[in-house]
Amino acid sequence: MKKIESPELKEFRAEVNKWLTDNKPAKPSFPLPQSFTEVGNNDQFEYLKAWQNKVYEAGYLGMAWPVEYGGRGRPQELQDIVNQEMLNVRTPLMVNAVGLSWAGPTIMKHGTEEQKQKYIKPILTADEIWCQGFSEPGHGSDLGNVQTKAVRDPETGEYVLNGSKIWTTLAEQAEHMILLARTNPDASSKYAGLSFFLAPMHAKGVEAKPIYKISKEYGFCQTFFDDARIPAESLMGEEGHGWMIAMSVLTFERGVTGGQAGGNLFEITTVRDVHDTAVDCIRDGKPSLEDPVLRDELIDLYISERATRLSKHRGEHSALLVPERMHGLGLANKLVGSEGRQVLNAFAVKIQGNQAQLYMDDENAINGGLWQHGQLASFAGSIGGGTSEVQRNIIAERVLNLPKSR
Amino acid sequence: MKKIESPELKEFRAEVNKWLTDNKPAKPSFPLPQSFTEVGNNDQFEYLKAWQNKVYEAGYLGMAWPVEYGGRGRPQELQDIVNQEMLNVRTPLMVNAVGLSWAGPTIMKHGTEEQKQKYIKPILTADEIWCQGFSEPGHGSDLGNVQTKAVRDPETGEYVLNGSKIWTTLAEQAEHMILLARTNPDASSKYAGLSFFLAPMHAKGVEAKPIYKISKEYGFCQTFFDDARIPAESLMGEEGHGWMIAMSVLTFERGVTGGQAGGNLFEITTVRDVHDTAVDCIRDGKPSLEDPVLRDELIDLYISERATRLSKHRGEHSALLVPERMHGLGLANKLVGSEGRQVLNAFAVKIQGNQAQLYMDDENAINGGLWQHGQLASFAGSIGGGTSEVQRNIIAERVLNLPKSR
Amino acid sequence: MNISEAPLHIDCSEELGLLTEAATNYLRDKSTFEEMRKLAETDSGYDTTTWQELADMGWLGLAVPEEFGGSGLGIPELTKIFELMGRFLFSSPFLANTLATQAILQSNSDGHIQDWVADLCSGSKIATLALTEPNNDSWEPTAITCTATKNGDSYTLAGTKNFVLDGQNADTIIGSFMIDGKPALIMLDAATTSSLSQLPEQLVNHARRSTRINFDGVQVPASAILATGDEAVKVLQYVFSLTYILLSADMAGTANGGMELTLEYARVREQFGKHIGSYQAVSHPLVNAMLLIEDSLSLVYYAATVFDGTWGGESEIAGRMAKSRSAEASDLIGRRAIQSHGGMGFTWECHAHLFLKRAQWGQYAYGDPTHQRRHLAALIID
Amino acid sequence: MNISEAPLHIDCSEELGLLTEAATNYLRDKSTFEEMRKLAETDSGYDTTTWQELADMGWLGLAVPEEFGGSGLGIPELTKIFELMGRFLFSSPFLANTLATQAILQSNSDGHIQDWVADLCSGSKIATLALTEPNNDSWEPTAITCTATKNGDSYTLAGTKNFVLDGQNADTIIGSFMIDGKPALIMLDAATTSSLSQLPEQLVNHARRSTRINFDGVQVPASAILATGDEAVKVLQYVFSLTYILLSADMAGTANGGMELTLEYARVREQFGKHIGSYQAVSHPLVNAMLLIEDSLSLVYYAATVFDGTWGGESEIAGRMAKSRSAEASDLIGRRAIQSHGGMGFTWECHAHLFLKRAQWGQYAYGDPTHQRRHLAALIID
Repeated sequence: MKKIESPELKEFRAEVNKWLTDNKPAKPSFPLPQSFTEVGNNDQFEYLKAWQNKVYEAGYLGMAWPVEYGGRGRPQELQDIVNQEMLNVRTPLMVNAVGLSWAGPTIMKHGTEEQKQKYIKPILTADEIWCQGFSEPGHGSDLGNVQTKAVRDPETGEYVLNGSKIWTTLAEQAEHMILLARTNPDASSKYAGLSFFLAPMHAKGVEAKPIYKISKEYGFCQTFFDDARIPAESLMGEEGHGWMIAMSVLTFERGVTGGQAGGNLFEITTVRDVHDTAVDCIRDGKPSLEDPVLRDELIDLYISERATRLSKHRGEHSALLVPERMHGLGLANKLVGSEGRQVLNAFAVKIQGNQAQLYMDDENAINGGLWQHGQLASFAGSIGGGTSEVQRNIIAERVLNLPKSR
Repeated sequence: MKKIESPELKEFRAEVNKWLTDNKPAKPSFPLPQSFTEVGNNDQFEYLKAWQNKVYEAGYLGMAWPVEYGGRGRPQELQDIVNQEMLNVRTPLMVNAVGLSWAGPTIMKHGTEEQKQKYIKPILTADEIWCQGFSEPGHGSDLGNVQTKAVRDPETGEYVLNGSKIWTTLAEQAEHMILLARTNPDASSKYAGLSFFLAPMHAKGVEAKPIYKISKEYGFCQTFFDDARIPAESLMGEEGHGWMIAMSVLTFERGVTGGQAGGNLFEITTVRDVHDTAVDCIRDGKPSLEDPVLRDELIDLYISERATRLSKHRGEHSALLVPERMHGLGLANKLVGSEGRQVLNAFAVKIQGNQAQLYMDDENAINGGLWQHGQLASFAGSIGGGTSEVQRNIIAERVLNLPKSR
Repeated sequence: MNISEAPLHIDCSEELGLLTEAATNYLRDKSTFEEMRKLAETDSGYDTTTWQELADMGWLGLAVPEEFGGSGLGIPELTKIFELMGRFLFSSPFLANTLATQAILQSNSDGHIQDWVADLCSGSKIATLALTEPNNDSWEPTAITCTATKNGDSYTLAGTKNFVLDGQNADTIIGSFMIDGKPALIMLDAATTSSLSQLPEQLVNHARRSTRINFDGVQVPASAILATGDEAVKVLQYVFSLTYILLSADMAGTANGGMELTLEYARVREQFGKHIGSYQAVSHPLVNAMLLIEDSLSLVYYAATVFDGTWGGESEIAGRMAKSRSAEASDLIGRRAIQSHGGMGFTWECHAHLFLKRAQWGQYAYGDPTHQRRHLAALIID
Repeated sequence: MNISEAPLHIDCSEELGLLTEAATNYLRDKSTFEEMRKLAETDSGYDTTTWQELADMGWLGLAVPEEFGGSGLGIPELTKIFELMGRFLFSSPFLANTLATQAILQSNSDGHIQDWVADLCSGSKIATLALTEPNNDSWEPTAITCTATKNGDSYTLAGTKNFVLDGQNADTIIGSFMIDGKPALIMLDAATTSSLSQLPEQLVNHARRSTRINFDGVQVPASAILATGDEAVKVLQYVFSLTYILLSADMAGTANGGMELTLEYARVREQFGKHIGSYQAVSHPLVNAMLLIEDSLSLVYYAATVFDGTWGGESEIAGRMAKSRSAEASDLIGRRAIQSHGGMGFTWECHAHLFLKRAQWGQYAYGDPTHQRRHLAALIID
């Protein structure tokens, strides 16, 4: 299994790189979010939506998905190259992240032909934004405890929703929600009573209210269902199969790759960015980069970043895996990425010395307070989509084969 | 509660310091253990026993214990001063540690008048060494699972012991063991079936076999009971009260102070010792102490050491405690001490550069391989007497008032 | 190693005990989350009625001799007040005013002491210090590039200071300037210095107020000089040493507050059928944080006990050690507070982030742990 | 930052896959705990029958061109063998012999290549390197103080080398010496150099063998010179770069072995009525160790892929990164292995300590993580 890139792939990579470089939109006057969970206003939303559409039209999104649903029917490795080059060229992120990475693959895997025909293409074009309705207030990522009720109206076949979902990113802009709700409160287990819906967000009785984050920005919502009626065909799979489908969504969410439409969901800040910030930083009268202790820390971060990237690569290509833990690298992606981002941001604040005290909106803040903001925003990664604690449980159980930690 | 030392106490401190300095025995030709759990041969044992006896005869041990049992009936703060000065002057450790710190205080608290008369003085003089029989192979510190059986012979009143205890430090030299054994296998709970004994080690059917440690030295034993008969009066308290008494012993063992006879049970290595080693160390052609990264780490260790000492002081004098956790500092002593020692030893190896590869017995090893050895030996602290994991559970439950972690 | 071990000793007088009780009750009552969140939205960041109450309780002159209008207590008592203010996230110009008052007292300039100290203790005037500069980003007291140039009977100032705490609230500002290449402290009456170009700064702790001041062209009379040369250096070192302790106390207190908030949540919140505090992944990091906090408190109390304001010995060492450790403690628990609260912890509504932000600011003001350790290495190893 | 990002690429040929399977089976069978504990008690530390088997399988010349008697495979294959030897705690002079063989090949000294390489591949002779010195405790290749002084037709050596791996087992020793102020590599035939003063060293990994050699007064003919000047420097840099990778592979493998031992125990051992592996205090640190190990493996494979033995570019950077991370990984899991085994972990009988000791030695041989990061900073930042 030689992994040296073939001349054809190399050429394709160059072509993609050029297209992205040429077509990358000009930096807007407002700051762009670093993650799709940080889209805080309509300017950002429209800018990103237009960019996703442009990428799709150029043929660089959903490349490995079937042509009949709007994909391009090409090999996955081409999409992988596009994804990598998006990070290299630093293009803006794909705003319909939930659609591209979780809802879309789930529909492709569990959906009916009709559902695929209906939903997939608008996901790719960004015409129809998706949000996710799993977590509920008071239960966090403990999905077995989902309380939102979906009661089937025997006359119309519609489901009547009551309850509330939290951390519904982009719920205000979304057309649809992947929704986990309880259809049978008397089922044999708390899991067996759950069903999975592709729910319309514009139904009567559905209301999304934005939630302030610790950075005092918007970015996600709480969505309320008050006798909201959704059509019978919103149900995916059968009643009572919701848990199984939700788990399959979580597999995508936790960073296992394969099946997603592609595109970058985050702007990745790198050690190189921190270095470039550090070049102009002074600590106690001396350039920060001359401080041997900070140099030591910077190099440590650099090694981590290189290793993380190589490990991801190794996982994706099943290259030289440890036989005892073949799936370890994929399951670790989210944990490693989110904690790495936290450490990187904290270090980028530290190198600023006395100036580290300043926050965004201060005209003298280094890089406009990017890193101070990033430090706060970075908790989204270690909490959202299953906390780092939960991620470690999952790896301990599924990769290290240790007994369940309950 | 002014804590400035009175002139009388200052004078006493000076007197103790002088006596210890004048009477401290000459360094022997063999290396001395750094902890009582590391006494590995008879030379060490006899040397340390003689020293403990000398300290007792001078009136500096068991100072706060009653005169009628061999103590000196003086205020506890005098013994505290002696303990501190032993560390300052760096005198050898007290070899009868289990007797002085755990068995002795337990007998003082739960023992009969007869038991106090019989056991206390030989503990202080080191004439009768004590060991501890709590842990068993296969159950570690999970004392609820003690399997060693003590069956009462209804005719003689003797108890017949069968089973085995592990990590019985100094069992080969000991006269007595504090022993937790099961007298009633059918008790209402696994705890209610346990009884506490002051068991003679020289009974027939008791055999102590030394265990090699990771440093390839001896230091503790496994003790086997094979129909060993011990007299009725070995029982402390009533049958079935063993768990309660054992928990009280563990309180002493986990570093809560008060009630112990005094004396130092460890030779404390300090950051100053590491610094003094580092002065002569070279890393990659340059003095280790000129390396800014190592300087940073050394100072970090220094701050930790100062803070640990101050926190211990604060705990012992109930000075300015946080009202929400009045007992936190005492319970943390063992955890902080053992993990601190681990970090300190690892750093002391690191400063040696290329020479860090050498171990004891190599004539070129820095400080005779003291730190390399200390690094291995330091696991005794984080494992023995309840692992660091168990210590954190205890603090979480008892100090932070968090729900039990089972 | 060059230093002799100082005796183990922490000052805890009876006065301190009584003051602690009273201050805890007062601040718990006054400095509620709701109240502090409201103040954070204001320009001044503090409540004038509360400020007057502090004055009435004698806190504004807590460590000022009675002859000058103060309460005549010591640094340990002052330190305890700062710890409790951190504990309850109290916001006010207390740090700025206290440090400036001590600077005036240390200057031995009788005129300034007479003119200002009583007013600063009574709450009728507020003072602050302007010591650090964007020009060199230094955390050390004598790295001054702002200048004062003699110009007839007066002095013309030049240069910019940043992080002037409560500059927008201050009636007087004491700045450090070079006069003929030597440090000097100059006291500007803000009311009479109308030309002052002052801009509010946006800090990571949005409840804290500070400004950036450009002094270019400002004229002050010779009488504005508080201290010069070695005397100015001594005052600066005194003020920095004291700042280490007071900021450390604030951070250790902040850490305690963050810990309590987190523990309360961990005791009641359930996930997967169990209280989250029963998971070792939650509880053990909190134990680690507790140990760091206790160490910070020990170092803070010790530093307050041995404080004499001089540079180069145990007083400076103790202050820098405290600053280093309490920054780490408050940063750690601030992060654990957010993380342990899960999704809620990431919302503005949850109080967890308030503790991290206060800790973050305290960590970088006057030198972070890496900086403090570098200076400690020079003091201890060499 | 001066470097351009190298492409993401890890070499994993089919040969590598087959070799991995064969080597795993062989070493699992041959290198049992019992066998390795027995060898550790011997003077030589290895088994001659096994050594001959390695030769027969072509491992001794794995990365030696076929024309010189080797198997003609590459550095990635060699690296994998080292990883597996670490995994199973295999002990032998394989590291010493492999490095010395590569040094001879790199020297381009046809005479030495002809005289020695085939014998080293066949197992009939063993070679080692003598590069570091107690005199300056350096971890870098050209910090040489030992000298060779021309004396008629021969050279007189002076100075002491330490950590000569398997010096007691070697038939020939290649040492670095200064000739007229320039580095040179000199190859001594141990059999003909009877005056060699060699003392066994006692290493933290008691299964590893090395010696300290005093060369004072040893005479060697001019033909003993393998390389001089820039050529010697190039060989030294090549050997050091390769050592980083092979030691890293050994440590990453050791870490894997320690992990497996610990996991097996954590899955079955019960405490307080539960398997210890179900406690997050046990399992989460093991997850952290796993992540470090995977990162180490990725860096090791990458370093082996981009290896070209030159100094100053991506080859050196990759090697030092791997050395840094795998030292940390193996140290961490070594400690966790002992700690997770509880009381048993502290006994000689339990295998946990064997992994920590092997990791400890590998960490300090040829530069620990702090050292590697210092050199990386110069390569990457400046």
